[in-house]
Amino acid sequence: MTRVTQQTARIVFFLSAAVSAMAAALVFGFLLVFGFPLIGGGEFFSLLARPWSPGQGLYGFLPMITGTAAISFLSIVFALPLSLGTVCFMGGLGPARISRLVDGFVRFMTGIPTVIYGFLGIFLLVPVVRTLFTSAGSGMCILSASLMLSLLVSPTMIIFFKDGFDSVDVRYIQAADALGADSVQRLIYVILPEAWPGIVTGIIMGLGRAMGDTLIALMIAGNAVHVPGSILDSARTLTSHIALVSASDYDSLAFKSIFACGLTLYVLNAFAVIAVRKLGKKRGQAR
Amino acid sequence: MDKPVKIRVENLTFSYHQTPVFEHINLEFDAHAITAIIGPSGRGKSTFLSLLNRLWESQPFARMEGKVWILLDGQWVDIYGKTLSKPDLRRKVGMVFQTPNPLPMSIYKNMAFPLKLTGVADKSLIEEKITAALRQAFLWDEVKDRLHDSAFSLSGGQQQRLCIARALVSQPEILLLDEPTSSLDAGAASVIEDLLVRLKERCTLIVVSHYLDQVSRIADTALKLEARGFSPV
Amino acid sequence: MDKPVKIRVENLTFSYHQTPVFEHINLEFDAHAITAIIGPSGRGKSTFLSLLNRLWESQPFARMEGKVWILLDGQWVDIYGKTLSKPDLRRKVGMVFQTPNPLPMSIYKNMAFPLKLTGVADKSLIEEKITAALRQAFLWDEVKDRLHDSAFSLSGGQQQRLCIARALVSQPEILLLDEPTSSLDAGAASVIEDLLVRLKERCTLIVVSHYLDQVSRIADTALKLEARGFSPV
Amino acid sequence: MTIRILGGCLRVFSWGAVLVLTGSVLVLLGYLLVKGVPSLGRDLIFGQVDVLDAVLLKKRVFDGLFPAIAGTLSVVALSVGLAVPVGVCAGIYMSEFATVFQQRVFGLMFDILAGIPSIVIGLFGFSGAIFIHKYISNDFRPCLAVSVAALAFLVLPYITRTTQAAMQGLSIQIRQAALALGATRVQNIFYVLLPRSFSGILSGIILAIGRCAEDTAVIMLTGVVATAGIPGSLLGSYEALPFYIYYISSQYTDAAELMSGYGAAIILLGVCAVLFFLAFLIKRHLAGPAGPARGRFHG
Amino acid sequence: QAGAIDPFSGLSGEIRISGGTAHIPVMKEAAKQIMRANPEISISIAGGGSGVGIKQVGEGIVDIGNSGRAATDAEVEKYGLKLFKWAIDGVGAAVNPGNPVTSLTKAQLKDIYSGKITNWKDLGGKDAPITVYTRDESSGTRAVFWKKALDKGDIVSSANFVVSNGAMKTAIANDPNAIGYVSVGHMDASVAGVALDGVPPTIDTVKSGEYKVARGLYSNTQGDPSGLTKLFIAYLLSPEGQRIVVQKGFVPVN
Ligand SMILES: Nc1ncnc2c1ncn2[C@@H]1O[C@H](COP(=O)(O)OP(=O)(O)OP(=O)(O)O)[C@@H](O)[C@H]1O
Ligand SMILES: Nc1ncnc2c1ncn2[C@@H]1O[C@H](COP(=O)(O)OP(=O)(O)OP(=O)(O)O)[C@@H](O)[C@H]1O
Ligand SMILES: [Mg+2]
Ligand SMILES: [Mg+2]
Ligand SMILES: O=P([O-])([O-])[O-]
Repeated sequence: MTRVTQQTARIVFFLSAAVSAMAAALVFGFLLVFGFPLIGGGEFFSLLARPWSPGQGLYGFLPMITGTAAISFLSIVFALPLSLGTVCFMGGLGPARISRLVDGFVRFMTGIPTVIYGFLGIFLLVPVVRTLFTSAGSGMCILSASLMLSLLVSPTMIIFFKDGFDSVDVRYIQAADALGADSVQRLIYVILPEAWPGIVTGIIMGLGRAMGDTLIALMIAGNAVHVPGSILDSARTLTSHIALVSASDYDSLAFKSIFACGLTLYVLNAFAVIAVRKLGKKRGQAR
Repeated sequence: MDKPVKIRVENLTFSYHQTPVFEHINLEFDAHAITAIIGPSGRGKSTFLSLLNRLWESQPFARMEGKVWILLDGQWVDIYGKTLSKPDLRRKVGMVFQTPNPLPMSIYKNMAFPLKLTGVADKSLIEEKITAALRQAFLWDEVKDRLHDSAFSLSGGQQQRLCIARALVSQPEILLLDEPTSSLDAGAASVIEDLLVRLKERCTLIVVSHYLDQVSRIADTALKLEARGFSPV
Repeated sequence: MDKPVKIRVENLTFSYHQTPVFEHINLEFDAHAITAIIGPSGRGKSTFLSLLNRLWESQPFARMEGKVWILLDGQWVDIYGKTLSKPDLRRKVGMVFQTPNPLPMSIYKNMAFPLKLTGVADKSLIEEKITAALRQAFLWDEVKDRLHDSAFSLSGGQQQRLCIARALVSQPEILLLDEPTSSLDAGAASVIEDLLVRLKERCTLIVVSHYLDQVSRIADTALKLEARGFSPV
Repeated sequence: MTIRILGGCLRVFSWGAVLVLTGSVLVLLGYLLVKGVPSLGRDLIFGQVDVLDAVLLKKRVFDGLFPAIAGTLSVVALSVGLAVPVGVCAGIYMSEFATVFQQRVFGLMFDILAGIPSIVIGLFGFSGAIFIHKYISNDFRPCLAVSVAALAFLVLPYITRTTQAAMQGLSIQIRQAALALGATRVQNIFYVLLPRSFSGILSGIILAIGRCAEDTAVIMLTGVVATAGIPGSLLGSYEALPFYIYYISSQYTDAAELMSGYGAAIILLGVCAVLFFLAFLIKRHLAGPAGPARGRFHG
Repeated sequence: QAGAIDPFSGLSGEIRISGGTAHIPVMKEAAKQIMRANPEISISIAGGGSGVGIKQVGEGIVDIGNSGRAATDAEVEKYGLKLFKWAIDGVGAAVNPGNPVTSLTKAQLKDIYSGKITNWKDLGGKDAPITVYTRDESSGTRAVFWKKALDKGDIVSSANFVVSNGAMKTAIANDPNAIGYVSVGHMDASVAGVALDGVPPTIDTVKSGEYKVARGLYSNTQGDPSGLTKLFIAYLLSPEGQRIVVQKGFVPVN
């Protein structure tokens, strides 16, 4: 291979990386420019804390922020134990043969479309929730949405956890085995500490997936525009809000507000990413 | 001298993917003795050791038949039977690998690891045991000032001595060593040899080695691995 | 006999993270000779070899100063200069590692790999060269029926011979061997020793070894690594 | 001993987690199949049109899912085809060439991009289309091309990150082996590092394919419609299965339409399953004899 | 039959339609008739609501933007819209068929929507909380209902949102405690129309003018329509098109 092809390859790699990285900035730029009329007036932060009532010219999205927070947090609360348990099962606590089956099943789950969860949510879960909890009204509520969401985010988390587990060098596992570690000890002392970056990545990805999902909340959370008071209340997420309002007049303030919503999601996400990266790094150094 | 037997291998057959490595082996190993295993590369020396602590079981496509008995507390135990768990077995049958395999932690933590597994919590006890084992493996002087460095910053030979020291910490009754001096210089090798000889008091040792001179220096018995079986030397 | 010099090391200083390993070394290595490097574990033998093919550069926090010259086609080339690319250098300066490192592919592909790198496409030529190299490393008989098995299914010693054979394929002018017989039995080791001696015709060899008897058998010169420098033996 | 008790709890807990997770998904899918299988049939996909005529695009299918299936397949193929080369190259750069500083900055950008909700990417695609429509070409509208581009943005960071992680996970021995034989950095990448990390990269691509096939939020803002026929050009509207399911779930007018929704859900699931198994087979085939040892946690 | 679709024959091209969701059944049927006879023509239909239809046609993103309310003067002026009304429709409050409450006064309806009445037992029904459903601001159906049935009164913020007439109907059909409002043309046995001050929302009461919450269904174009778009609108207004209107449950204009 000549020096030229070397250089060319290198440049191609660099450009790809640069372009991909710029994509994040590009999205940010678009949101900023399109949402400028609302944000520019320094109103952005007051929007966060205000209700939504276009009739009175109020375009705050406090309801959507609380809705998003409630639904995504609750779904991680459901999904994290499920995912950790499952990955520990595959990491040596369960029989090898069943683990392999579970692994295949989980990978298959990543392929189950979110819209199918929404669809089944409407026809299977919502009626159940409605009958179990009379105060859930229609059954379209935070609880229904987070339950469905937890199934959506679990496989994502499990796969990243599992990648972390798999990246542990076989020789470490052999060393621990030869020293008489049982499967639990091997897991706790060798695999989990080594797999920590994978676990952090998994949680980022899971949370991102939960906050970023539109369809499940749109289809089964009810979309009411108010600050929810309980997990049995109907609620609207920022994402559903964008989906619902992207349909209004371009030049209306309501339409511009969805860019502010998008921006909020963007910033929330960026904060989460930075925070969790910091956390992972600290842990890495402590070892 | 008529030493009591410690390990008895009965009619053992082993294969990787259909290819047989051992066929119908019957062997006995004396207690408190060093048995050397020699033989050309690729005949199954490392594999044989892994049969004694069941470590081969993590290999796919490996198959074993036959029995291995070990005398523990005056009782003959079938190590492939139900009475003894694999972790317990491996604590009693220590192993040092052909290539050193420190865990991804500090030198200190590597040494404390076997103790942690058995739930020892007393800090001073841990330090005492670690120091003793490192001294025995002639590594103490080289690492005493950098116990909290990563074990990977050690050289190949230092890593191997670390692994020997680590195996000694849990005071195994049997110690399997796979070419324990292959990455050591002559000086370091001879102190390790001394160490092995001294360990006979406490352990039964099985050592894989290429060096006939080494074998003649330390081993009480030597077994040569021929195609699919052993012959005494 | 007054052999011409092949490698000249000038005022070389090397350190990992601030800790010096070598300081101001000056050395010469004879062409078509075997120079043995001996010394206690952890002194920097492996590190020294990596200075001759620039492989240390993939380590983080390593620093080098000084010059290394190699005589190629009658010309003294500064291997850290601009004239020679790293891949070219490494093709001329082959290396066999302390622990065998076959690539994750079949035995055949491992052997064909160096040829693939230089763009050799002629199938029969490839096979010829591979067979020759495997024969030279005394591995041919053991692997000829399983050339398309994964290289990882070989035993430790077989893997090491594979790595020697692989280094020979691209016909290097210099061959660096880091304890090349440490995982071989005495028989296999002595054939490798013979091989090394025969290779002198074509190559300049630098061999790290622990075994003084081996060194005395094969080496033309021996250098002992003391704290931060070499002394002749 | 506390570790024993902890171990027991952990074991029970892990069994429980597996049972709850797989159990609930199996119940859901079972319900879908029981309700939906009766609707499956030739008519569900092709309506009254002859299969061959439909597939050869001789006749249009109105009462079937054929246009939506074709739309979904095109959108997946195009967007993954766009994202994979760029993503893998970017991942290679990150793992093999990037300085520590670049790794930190680019890495942060990728994580951010990966976390951006798909609806926001959809909004971005939508506003981009509006922008082009207003300032560049009046004929440009949200369409297949916009969806494809937006979806590629969506999955790019997944591919980049998994490529990077897979390559960085390789040991120093593997990295140095080919270098010592005289490989250039680029040769080392293509001959050793990439093949060695292939299964890791492929798992990223599986994730990407899954996301493209199932994503509804992006496409609902960038050009998908309820009725459009087979996608004829990159600049036209198109139908897609996930959007159809969403649409039917909330606006079915009679039992027959609802049944077609169940049918579409089963087909989408089937499409995803086929994609999944295809990728799985490729992965297993390529992992070959030197592939990762199985059952390493079960010694 | 001297086909109203004859003018399309031999033509090719694309018509993009979006907007009002009340219109969709008619749009789909018309498109199907046209495309079946003329494979070279493709017609895409999207929803979104009336607001979206007006906006998108105004911006030139679609060729026809449907609305379930007349475009405002401001909208007409801003985009140069042309309005074509091809059916008359009503908007009726609706509940689940299992609900005994089938008639409400306007005051009761306003109280329900403003959140003053929250339990069906206050209206003579069973003891269960009322789930209020509404549409987003873009909906023409909502605009008409809000103006003519609620007299522009408040809509409680805890109301569930749905995105189309079809979705509203489905939601009500599935929720025993629901109340919502839906295009009269869409009403069928799956929901029960609620009589408002004694007048049930049916196609006949709308036609007779007795039921007051009525509106036209419009297709809007930017400027005078031309080409395929013109033919499509002509088709809707033709006898054949009007037959589809009747078939789908609306009042024809001709
Ligand atoms: N996992 C495996 N799968 C298939 N074959 C294997 C596996 N491990 C080892 N072998 C084969 O089994 C035989 C014995 O291997 P083993 O590692 O026990 O040899 P050894 O005697 O220790 O050799 P050396 O002295 O070179 O280390 C060899 O031929 C080797 O190729
Ligand atoms: N990457 C690294 N970072 C820091 N220190 C290192 C690194 N690699 C090696 N060292 C240290 O440098 C010294 C020389 O190591 P080297 O591997 O060259 O020793 P060696 O002479 O080959 O020993 P052995 O015979 O045991 O293989 C050792 O003290 C080792 O701990
Ligand atoms: Mg071996
Ligand atoms: Mg070394
Ligand atoms: O018909 P609408 O969707 O505008 O209510």
